[in-house]
Amino acid sequence: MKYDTALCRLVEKKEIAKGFFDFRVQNTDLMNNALPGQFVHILVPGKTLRRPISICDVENGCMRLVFEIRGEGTDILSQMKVGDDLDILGPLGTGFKIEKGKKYAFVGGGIGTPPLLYAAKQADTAIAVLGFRSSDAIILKEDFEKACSKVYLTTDDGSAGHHGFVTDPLSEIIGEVDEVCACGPTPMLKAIALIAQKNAKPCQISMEERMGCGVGACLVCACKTKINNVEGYSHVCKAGPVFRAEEVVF
Amino acid sequence: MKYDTALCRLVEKKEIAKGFFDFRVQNTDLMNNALPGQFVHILVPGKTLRRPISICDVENGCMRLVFEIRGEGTDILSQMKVGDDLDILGPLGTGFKIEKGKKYAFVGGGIGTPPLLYAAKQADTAIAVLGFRSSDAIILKEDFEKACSKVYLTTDDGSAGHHGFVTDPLSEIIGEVDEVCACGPTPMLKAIALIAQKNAKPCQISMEERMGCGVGACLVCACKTKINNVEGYSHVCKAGPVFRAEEVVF
Amino acid sequence: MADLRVNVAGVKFQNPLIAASGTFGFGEEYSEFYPLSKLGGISCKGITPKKRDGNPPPRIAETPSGILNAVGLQNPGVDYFIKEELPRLSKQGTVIIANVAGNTYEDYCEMAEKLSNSEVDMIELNISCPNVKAGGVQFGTSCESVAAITKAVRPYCKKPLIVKLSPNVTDIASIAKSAESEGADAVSLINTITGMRIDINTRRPIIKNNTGGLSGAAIFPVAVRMVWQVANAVKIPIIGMGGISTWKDAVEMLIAGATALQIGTVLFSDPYAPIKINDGINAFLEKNGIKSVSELTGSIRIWE
Amino acid sequence: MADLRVNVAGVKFQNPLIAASGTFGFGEEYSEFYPLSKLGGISCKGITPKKRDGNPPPRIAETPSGILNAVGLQNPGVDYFIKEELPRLSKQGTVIIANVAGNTYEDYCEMAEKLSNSEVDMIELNISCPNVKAGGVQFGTSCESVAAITKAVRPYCKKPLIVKLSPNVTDIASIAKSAESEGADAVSLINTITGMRIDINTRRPIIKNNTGGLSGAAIFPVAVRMVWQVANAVKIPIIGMGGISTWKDAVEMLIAGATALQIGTVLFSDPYAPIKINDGINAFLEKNGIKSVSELTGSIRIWE
Ligand SMILES: Cc1cc2nc3c(=O)[nH]c(=O)nc-3n(C[C@H](O)[C@H](O)[C@H](O)COP(=O)(O)OP(=O)(O)OC[C@H]3O[C@@H](n4cnc5c(N)ncnc54)[C@H](O)[C@@H]3O)c2cc1C
Ligand SMILES: Cc1cc2nc3c(=O)[nH]c(=O)nc-3n(C[C@H](O)[C@H](O)[C@H](O)COP(=O)(O)OP(=O)(O)OC[C@H]3O[C@@H](n4cnc5c(N)ncnc54)[C@H](O)[C@@H]3O)c2cc1C
Ligand SMILES: Cc1cc2nc3c(=O)[nH]c(=O)nc-3n(C[C@H](O)[C@H](O)[C@H](O)COP(=O)(O)O)c2cc1C
Ligand SMILES: Cc1cc2nc3c(=O)[nH]c(=O)nc-3n(C[C@H](O)[C@H](O)[C@H](O)COP(=O)(O)O)c2cc1C
Ligand code: FES
Ligand code: FES
Repeated sequence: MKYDTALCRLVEKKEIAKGFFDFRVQNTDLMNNALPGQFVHILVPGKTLRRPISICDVENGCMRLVFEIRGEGTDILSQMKVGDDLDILGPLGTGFKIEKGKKYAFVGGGIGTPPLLYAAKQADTAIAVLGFRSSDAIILKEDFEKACSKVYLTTDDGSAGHHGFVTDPLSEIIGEVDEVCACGPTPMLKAIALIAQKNAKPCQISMEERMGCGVGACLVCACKTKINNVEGYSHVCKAGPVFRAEEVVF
Repeated sequence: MKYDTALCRLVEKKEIAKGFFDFRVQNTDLMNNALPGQFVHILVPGKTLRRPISICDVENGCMRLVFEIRGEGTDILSQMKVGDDLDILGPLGTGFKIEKGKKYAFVGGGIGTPPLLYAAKQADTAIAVLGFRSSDAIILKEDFEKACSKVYLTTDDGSAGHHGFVTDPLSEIIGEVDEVCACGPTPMLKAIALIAQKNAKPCQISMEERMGCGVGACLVCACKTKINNVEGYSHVCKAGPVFRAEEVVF
Repeated sequence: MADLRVNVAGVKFQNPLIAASGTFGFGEEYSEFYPLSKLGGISCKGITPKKRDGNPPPRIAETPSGILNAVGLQNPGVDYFIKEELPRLSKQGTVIIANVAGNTYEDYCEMAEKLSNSEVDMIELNISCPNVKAGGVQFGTSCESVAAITKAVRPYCKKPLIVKLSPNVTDIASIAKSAESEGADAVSLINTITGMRIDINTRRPIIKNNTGGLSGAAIFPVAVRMVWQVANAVKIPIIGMGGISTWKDAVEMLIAGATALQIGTVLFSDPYAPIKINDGINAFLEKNGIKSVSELTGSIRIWE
Repeated sequence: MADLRVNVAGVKFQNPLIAASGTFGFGEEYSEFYPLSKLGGISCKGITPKKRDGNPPPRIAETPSGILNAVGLQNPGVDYFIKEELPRLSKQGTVIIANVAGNTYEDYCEMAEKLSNSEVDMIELNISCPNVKAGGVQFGTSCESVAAITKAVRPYCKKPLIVKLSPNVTDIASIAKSAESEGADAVSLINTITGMRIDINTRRPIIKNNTGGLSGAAIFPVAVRMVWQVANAVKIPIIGMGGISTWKDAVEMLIAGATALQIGTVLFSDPYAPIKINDGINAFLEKNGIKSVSELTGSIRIWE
């Protein structure tokens, strides 16, 4: 099976920054297929819709999910206890294509950084550019430092790393890399796509949209795209979440 | 205040027969006012309506609530853990009037027995007649034995005590008592009311009806009554749950 | 502290939270929890010209995020209300709305006349009660009948007149317009949506009336949509209700177009809901530097 | 094992559980979970004469026990459906229902004609889609328009014809009668109830279409009531839907008057819901010594 539902035991839980949680869940069957940039769809008790969360990493027999409390669903999720079972549907979607021998820049903004970690670990050469609101919202820095040859850090308020946006370091290093992979807020993705385009580098970006089924059947997770010169809506849950930057109509 | 909402800590929980739970919750403010035959209205997580449960006893600084799993709400309630807080509204309603110097028969059927315990403990002289489906559904027998001078036990299937209904022992002892207090399924209450009437003994019965507010405002918990010769609907949550038997129109 | 006062058809409410008709009785039971002056107002249990016993039980059933009810307008009658309940109620320091329901035009007119000479602050025409056989919702489901009943009552009604609309209709905006055109001072919406639950073991409807009215959080998105549609259609103020459970819901309903709000079903799970919702609205206003709650009304920015 | 087979307008379903239109696409994605032959049938995503892109996102929002959606009939068009999807679908061993929506009478007639010459087993007229500007629900909200569209399509439709009804109406029973009188072989109900949610911070509707259709458990009691009302009004079979989430809900809907069922929103939380619901119905029938699921249909015992 490509994907399925399964109960996954929550075996480790950490609050890695205020409001940011790092879950490790166990289920070998689901994980064995997981590719970087794919996501899982988590049933939240009391909610009609599942919540999409990216696969941050697969490591030591555990799948790692890192999320921020954004509303009721993620709030309930954050209250789950070690030993509880999460009803997970996955792995879903089309992730990052990481090719052998290439040098990648992984550019992440805030809660957009988690899906890049598993991808960075699979790249032969990886540089990370991570941007956060401020020093107290920094997540996964050490993990990226292990997976990448270099990590650039920026904060919007200058409280850590470079004062400014991820686009600043990216512009400097773009010449060195073969391809860019990015995830974060839409305006950031748009800016990154532009830099990549100007420098004639391929760029993959991970998009977000509200979801229903998560598997491509209900057509609610539409994202405007232009593929082979045809404008239309593609589905973030199946054709995405990762698209080639030039395919996305911002 | 007559009643209020409060968080009550669940301090002890036992399954006293299959599907029957015995909860002890702590909240001195609510309990201090509680009278026998009154009930509390419990918020069940995820449910719109509270669930009415009789006050079974007030003892050692705890309120005792004994209930059976009957549907989704009581099922969720039965999964609460010691240390959890229950959102309780109470004490509510009009309970049993227990007068000094009188001899009472407390007649309970199945899950109708709990509200009689606290009342029996307040009576100067008490005899209990308790009826259950079968031996494995017997609850509170020891408690009534402590509170009453005599306990008659019946089961529908004869697997314990007298084989038959509570009306059999009641008919035998009705001559000895001054008054009857009863709680249980409606057909049973009807039969008991008839016996009491024939023997010219006053009889108080505790009625059940689906509830909304629990305090007398919404008028959903209607029970047909004839009071001062006027037929109409009285409210189980405020005028009841305990009515004088002759007031209830079965 | 932001300014929570609102004005509906010239009547001043100290805050937008009104207890919904039928869920709050005549206020006595809830005054055990807090002084009724904490509320913007109370829409009293629906009254009829004469005492009514209401429907046989069961009158309530639970549904996902909601309830069905079919009380059937049990009430002591308009004269009893004016004589026995109103004197106490009108001293509570909150706006008192009489909610009236009848079988005939004359019923409505008679009550409007009597109440116009009483201490009530406003009169709410309940032409949308789905749980009684004659009258009730029948008056509320076509533009013609709504116009006719509003027109009939208007001359007898010296108090600000609210027409309470049924959601069980194809086009609630046109119905609201009909009420407005015949002189309603405000509309309130929504009443309950007709629903049914069946006990699968007995195959009997759970509610003895067979059907009941759905209220509670389940209907909130329908209520928001209808308030928005009506706000686009009429100039008179709207009292919005239907499933409001949190302060966020309250803010959402105001943004959709409501000037004041009623809350009902949420009281059953939390009697303190009106207090908490008012506190929440106030905090939201303060956080966003909004001076008065009335600035929220109709401030929706629709997508073109 | 009880007999779960049902017959709707001469079409045999191996069990009463049909995937609801728009929630199951053309079945491909869910065939990853189980063979589609486990289903009684599939009502395919609504199709139009030409390819449609649908509405801009966001297209979905959550509500208490429900969701709002406004996909806006994104689909590849009827020809693509017949050529590219149907050959695979018709080999799955389950009943295939084509769900069609148009802007004009001609649209509906053209599709009915094309599909009549295809492998589909039934055609479901979607005259109740609330999320498109022209056509859609407009055809479904008055007796006259429902009669007219049914009458127009009937001569072109050689397959059993299902008319899918909108709940956004005052009197759904009369509308069902209109469809029946012009030759509908079955009715299906309910489509979604129009609703709205607003982001209180941006004051924008969450759904880009401003309003969306409410589905899921929240609407279940309304759906049961409407199925019951329609069952009292027509003789043709009813496909009941709207918020069915558990086998108990399914049994309840059958008792209310449905011959077969569609389930949609519940699939989003549990893709295996149809299997579990069928198992639950079977266990219920066995426990109660009922031989066939069709004995449940309309077996409600109303209170007089
Ligand atoms: C493919 C994908 C991968 C994601 N990966 C991560 C991740 O690894 N870590 C993380 O913290 N967040 C991630 N998100 C965002 C996350 O799904 C939302 O923050 C979450 O759904 C919010 O739910 P809520 O109930 O807390 O918020 P609410 O606002 O209460 O949610 C209401 C509804 O809107 C949906 N919704 C709200 N915000 C978003 C959003 N940004 N994207 C999609 N749906 C949304 C919810 O799923 C729900 O259906 C991802 C989103 C997508 C689409
Ligand atoms: C005054 C009073 C005192 C009670 N005391 C006790 C007690 O001490 N122990 C005990 O086990 N049970 C008691 N009951 C019955 C108990 O309230 C119901 O068993 C319980 O509400 C069922 O809820 P549920 O969600 O499990 O069932 P569901 O059937 O899923 O409930 C659906 C709805 O119906 C209501 N309902 C269902 N059955 C009853 C019923 N018999 N009476 C009232 N409402 C009902 C529920 O409260 C809920 O609103 C009492 C009832 C009343 C009215
Ligand atoms: C138990 C109950 C009784 C009601 N009685 C009346 C009534 O007498 N008159 C009336 O206009 N509305 C009545 N309603 C409808 C409410 O006033 C309100 O319109 C509806 O419940 C929706 O709001 P809510 O979801 O906040 O409860 C009643 C509702 C309930 C739940
Ligand atoms: C995402 C989504 C898309 C839908 N698309 C269609 C459609 O194309 N045609 C149609 O007739 N109904 C459509 N519907 C309505 C469903 O078929 C069904 O009538 C409704 O959702 C109620 O059932 P439920 O509560 O089980 O989902 C759609 C519903 C959803 C949730
Ligand atoms: S969420 Fe259903 S198609 Fe993407
Ligand atoms: S439950 Fe509201 S009056 Fe009794």
